[in-house]
Amino acid sequence: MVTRAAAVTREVFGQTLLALGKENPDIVAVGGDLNVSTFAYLFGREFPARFFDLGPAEQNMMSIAAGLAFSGKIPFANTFAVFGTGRPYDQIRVGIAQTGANVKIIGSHSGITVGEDGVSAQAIEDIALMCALPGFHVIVPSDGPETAQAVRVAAKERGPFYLRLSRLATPVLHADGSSFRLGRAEVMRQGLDLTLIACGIMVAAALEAAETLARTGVQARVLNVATLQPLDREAILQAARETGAIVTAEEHYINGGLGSMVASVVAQGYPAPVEMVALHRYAESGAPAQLLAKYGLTAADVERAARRVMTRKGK
Amino acid sequence: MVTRAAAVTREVFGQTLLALGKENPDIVAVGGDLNVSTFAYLFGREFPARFFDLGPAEQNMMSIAAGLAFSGKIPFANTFAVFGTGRPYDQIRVGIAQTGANVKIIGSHSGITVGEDGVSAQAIEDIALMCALPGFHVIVPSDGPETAQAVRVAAKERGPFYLRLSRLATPVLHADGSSFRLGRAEVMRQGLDLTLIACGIMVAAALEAAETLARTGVQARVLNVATLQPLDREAILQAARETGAIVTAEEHYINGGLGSMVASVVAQGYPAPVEMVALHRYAESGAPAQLLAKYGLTAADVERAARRVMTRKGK
Amino acid sequence: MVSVTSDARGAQRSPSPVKASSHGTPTTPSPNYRQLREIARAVRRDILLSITEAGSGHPGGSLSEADILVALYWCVLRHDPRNPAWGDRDRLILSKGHACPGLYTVLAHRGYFPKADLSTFRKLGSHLQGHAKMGTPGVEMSSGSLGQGLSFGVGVALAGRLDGRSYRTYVLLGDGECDEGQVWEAAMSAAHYKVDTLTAIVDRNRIQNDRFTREVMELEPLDAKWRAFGWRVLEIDGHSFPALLRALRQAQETEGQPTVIIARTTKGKGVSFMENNPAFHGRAPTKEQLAQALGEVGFSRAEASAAMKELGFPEAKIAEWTGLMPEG
Amino acid sequence: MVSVTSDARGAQRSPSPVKASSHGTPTTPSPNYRQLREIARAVRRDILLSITEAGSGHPGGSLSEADILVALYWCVLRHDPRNPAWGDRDRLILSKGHACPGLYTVLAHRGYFPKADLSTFRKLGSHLQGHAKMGTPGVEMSSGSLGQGLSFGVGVALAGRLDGRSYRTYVLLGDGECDEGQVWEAAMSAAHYKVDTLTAIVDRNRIQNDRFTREVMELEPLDAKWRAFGWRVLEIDGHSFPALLRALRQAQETEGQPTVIIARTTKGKGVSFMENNPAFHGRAPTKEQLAQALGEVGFSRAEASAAMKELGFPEAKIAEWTGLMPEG
Ligand SMILES: Cc1ncc(C[n+]2csc(CCOP(=O)(O)OP(=O)(O)O)c2C)c(N)n1
Ligand SMILES: Cc1ncc(C[n+]2csc(CCOP(=O)(O)OP(=O)(O)O)c2C)c(N)n1
Ligand SMILES: [Mg+2]
Ligand SMILES: [Mg+2]
Repeated sequence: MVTRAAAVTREVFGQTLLALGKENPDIVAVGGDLNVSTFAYLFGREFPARFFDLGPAEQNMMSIAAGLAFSGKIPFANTFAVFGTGRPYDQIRVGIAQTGANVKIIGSHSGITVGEDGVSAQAIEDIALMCALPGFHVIVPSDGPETAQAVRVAAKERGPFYLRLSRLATPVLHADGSSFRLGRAEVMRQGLDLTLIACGIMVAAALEAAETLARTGVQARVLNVATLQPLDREAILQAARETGAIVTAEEHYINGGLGSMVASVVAQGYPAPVEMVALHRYAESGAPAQLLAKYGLTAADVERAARRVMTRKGK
Repeated sequence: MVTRAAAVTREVFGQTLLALGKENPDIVAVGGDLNVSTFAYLFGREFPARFFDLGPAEQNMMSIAAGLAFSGKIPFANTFAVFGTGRPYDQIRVGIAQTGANVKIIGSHSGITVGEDGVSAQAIEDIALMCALPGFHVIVPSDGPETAQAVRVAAKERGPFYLRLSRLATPVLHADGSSFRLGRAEVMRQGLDLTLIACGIMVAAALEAAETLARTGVQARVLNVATLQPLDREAILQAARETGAIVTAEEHYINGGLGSMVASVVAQGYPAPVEMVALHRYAESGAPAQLLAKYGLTAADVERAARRVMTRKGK
Repeated sequence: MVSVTSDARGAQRSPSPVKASSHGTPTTPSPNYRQLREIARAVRRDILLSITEAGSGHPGGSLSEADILVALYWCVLRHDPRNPAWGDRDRLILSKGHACPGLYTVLAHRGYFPKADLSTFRKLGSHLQGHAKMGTPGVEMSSGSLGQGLSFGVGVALAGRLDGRSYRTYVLLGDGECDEGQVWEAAMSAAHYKVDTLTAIVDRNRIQNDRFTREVMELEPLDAKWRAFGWRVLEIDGHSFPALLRALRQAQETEGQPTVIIARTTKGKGVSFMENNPAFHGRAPTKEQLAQALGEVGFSRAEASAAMKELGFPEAKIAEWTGLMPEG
Repeated sequence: MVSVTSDARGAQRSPSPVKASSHGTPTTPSPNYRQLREIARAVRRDILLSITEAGSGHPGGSLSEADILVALYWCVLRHDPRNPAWGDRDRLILSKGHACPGLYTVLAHRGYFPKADLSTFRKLGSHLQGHAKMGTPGVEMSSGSLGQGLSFGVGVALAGRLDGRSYRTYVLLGDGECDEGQVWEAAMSAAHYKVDTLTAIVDRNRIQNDRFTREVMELEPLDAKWRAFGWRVLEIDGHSFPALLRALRQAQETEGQPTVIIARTTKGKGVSFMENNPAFHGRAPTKEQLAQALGEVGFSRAEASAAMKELGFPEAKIAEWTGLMPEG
């Protein structure tokens, strides 16, 4: 399924927003002086009257988005993931989550693969933050095509959405226009020995690990959990029941992310051994690939976790 | 262990801070125009020069606290839990968590028992937020004496602390000066049939549920997990191993709090059935007791969860 | 600009206030100043009643803002209580959401919902939440966390401009609230985008939660701050209807920039022991204090009883509470 | 006020700049203006080298702030590069943390750490993080998230007052950064607490991340904003050492209120294709662009080679990069 093609999810967002803007005049955008980086400038260039740059003033940006939403607009609020979640958190919580406002937050440059900019720019807690808001849709697409569809779904479905995007090009795992269904996990590869559950850039790593495992006779199911909230509990429980062992993989701190949500589901539904591939501390500046290696987020790390969980499975 | 006495944890904080202020001239306080409610005014009245009210400007408050800390002070930043976590989250993250600043954040009026003020004031996501910060000590005391000790420990140990306190008086469960050990869960009651793991106001509810269960012959262990980060993994795993069934109870949203952290520990260490007593949505205005009943956070809810987990335990 | 027809669709703004009933949706348009003062008196009464019944809440800032809200809802806003979602309505956004008893009372008096709801304030199941929340008819924004309303108002006003609608957006802020940096982010952006359909009103009662603003955080020169952020500034007596209506009209006529009205008010206005008293920022009166307060606002036992009845209080409580009032 | 002794403990502030070496810890105190310009030229060179080597980073705002930092670190701050934790040191807090190449270079030139570290900027394992982070000698605050530095500086200054220390606190802010409401929260509180040991310097280069400040978010009248927030305001040419030193001295002499120096600068200063060009806010030059830039800043091939050597570049790269420079 992994092809050689790659796409930058934030660029796909910008292009999709531009297309949506042509289809629906109610779509507007607010930004925080990072519109080139998020590719929202594509929309702003075409629809300057529907685009409001607020400068680095993220609290204002989110509350303005709420005001626009309750006046019939569909605002896409875009900035880096750190500045679109933690910085204006209370504004999101009271103004968007508690009201169910029709605001779509796009957080680009998430995770440690933001790389050289260093820790202040590396969002490793945004999944925890956004999944702590009841009713907020939290989506972490795994590639370009899935991003395009998620952006379209966010525009179409009412209510608050958070989309977590990446700085770098990521391998294309999906055919165009395929697959993304809100709240539904996707089986990327079948297998009955264990399940690798991943989101975002770690889906490709999980697929790679699954191939390596297959070479040693271990058949891993790979589940792409692009919707973190609401979570597809049934798919996770099915994985626990049918494969009896789970590895989670995410570009996020160990607390409050995919791993802990999967653990909650299985502990409440069908206890099974889980191993987690995630971050255990803040990273640092460096080339993304170096950081992934140093902080344990490679396909090899997923594979090692798979072997650990297999030894636990029997017991 | 439950006595008839009650104490307001935020008041105990205020008194302890006052006492600490007399012992250590480096202790200072910053506040956000809620110093009467947090009882920090007791310190401010005695040490006006060491007390800085910043008004409702919580971002400024947290970054000023960081500046004070890196100049040798031990600042206690105090306000309501919502305004001391989500509102200045990025300032806490970059300025305090990523630097390991010696700042102590006191969030009073946490949870839904803030009551009549309604959802904007009810912090039900603060544990998730603060536990998403690597290295942050997150403490949810269960009563007055434990609060007093936790405040003292926070003042003594270097590094960032978050203390989650309550608006209302809570039953006194501990003798003065006893028990609190940073990072260590406390067995409040022995039992081998299942374990009730709770924090904050839900510890008293768990103890009450344990008594009810005991009357029907079910012996529940009760674990008070006052330190949410770093978590006492060993005590939780021991509970899983020795009792084989766990109920978690917290005044917090279901995601990112005690339940999900306990589930992570057992799923990674010793899979066992877990039932969670927690919030599943935003609450509303109302008397605290009414809200606890309506939103499922009573001793009876813990007991019901215990019965559910017991039926699962066998399987 | 002054309009109180109940069908706001056909509403024209007429220059001078005439008359209205002080109860419910006005049957006759345009109250005069005396009538406005009467309305405000009734509003203060019901603020006090609802907070006392709730046993908690924020009387100080509700009483200080009362005249501002009465001026807006009876003379300035184009609105339709029977159709709160009317797309062309003028919007009043209460940013200082803790002072919702003022807003709720005004909305009930204008007929957005039954006055009897006022006695359910802060109770389980009531739509009158402790801090104003969307869903309640007439409430334009969820609040409770200070500093967010002006930004929200900028968004509302920008949407109106995009849609070619002529509605105006008003945002009522506390003075202590202006400590929040977000207020200045919003101010800067409103001037940048030349949002001249936006009017901010600062309830300058000189007290915040714990103490006086000059003690907690000095705001002066407040007018210079707004001016430097690109706003037209009008400073007035916030308890004077002529001054309020004049300033609100001037705001409507301002082009190319937003206007802020710094309304000098008295926190706890109308009740001697609440006036200028930080202690009553966020504390409900006892029933004894209520009785005294109602008397000071100028109500007799009989009038207070009638009002309590309208607010849905049970007979026993009416007798008990009004019984505490001085004779006559 | 001007002091460049390397042992800051005995430092006295003397009124006029004399002379210093442009390399490492100055061996002679008090450089004159010409020497300061030389130092700044070398700083610009090494900013360009380190960003080019990193392949990412923020040249525009590093070049615009260079003269400000040189004035501070060579003539104003009481500091001791051999003892960065000295309790009585003056503090420079870089709030616009993306412009850390400017700070790192100045710190290296003053001897806080080896110049060779500059070629490790943004690389795995380096202490020279992409945004300044505490732990690096001389770095007073972790940054990268705009708007937090002035508040931090208020805390540092308040602590100094409590301890009876005489150090001064300087905070360098971007102009786009002033869009953040937290800057105004900090400004208000600094005036409220009369923190006159605090000086803010705004690098007024009129460009933020994407575009010009007047396009993204109009800041003018910026001086009136600070004045209305209770600050003394000095507005100067931020590339003039006489103006910078005069203003910094005036700030030191101000009592009862904090001072802000609005330093008018040119973003990308010194490099024609970077000057006033938003594209170079956050983009590294190519090696060809570097070669041109080094020439424009006034370095010959030989000088550039020597500098690269000092920064620890390998011979091959030195030959390759300087080979792209014009002859002579
Ligand atoms: C973000 C935030 N911080 C703190 C509070 C707590 N609080 C509630 S009201 C208040 C004081 C507000 O003062 P002001 O704006 O002057 O209100 P008014 O005098 O009009 O009642 C504070 C600090 C809050 N509601 N929101
Ligand atoms: C809170 C926050 N929001 C957004 C950004 C992204 N960002 C980095 S630099 C920058 C522009 C800053 O402009 P300015 O302060 O003028 O910097 P200078 O021109 O001095 O480089 C922005 C928006 C950030 N670092 N922090
Ligand atoms: Mg006030
Ligand atoms: Mg700039």
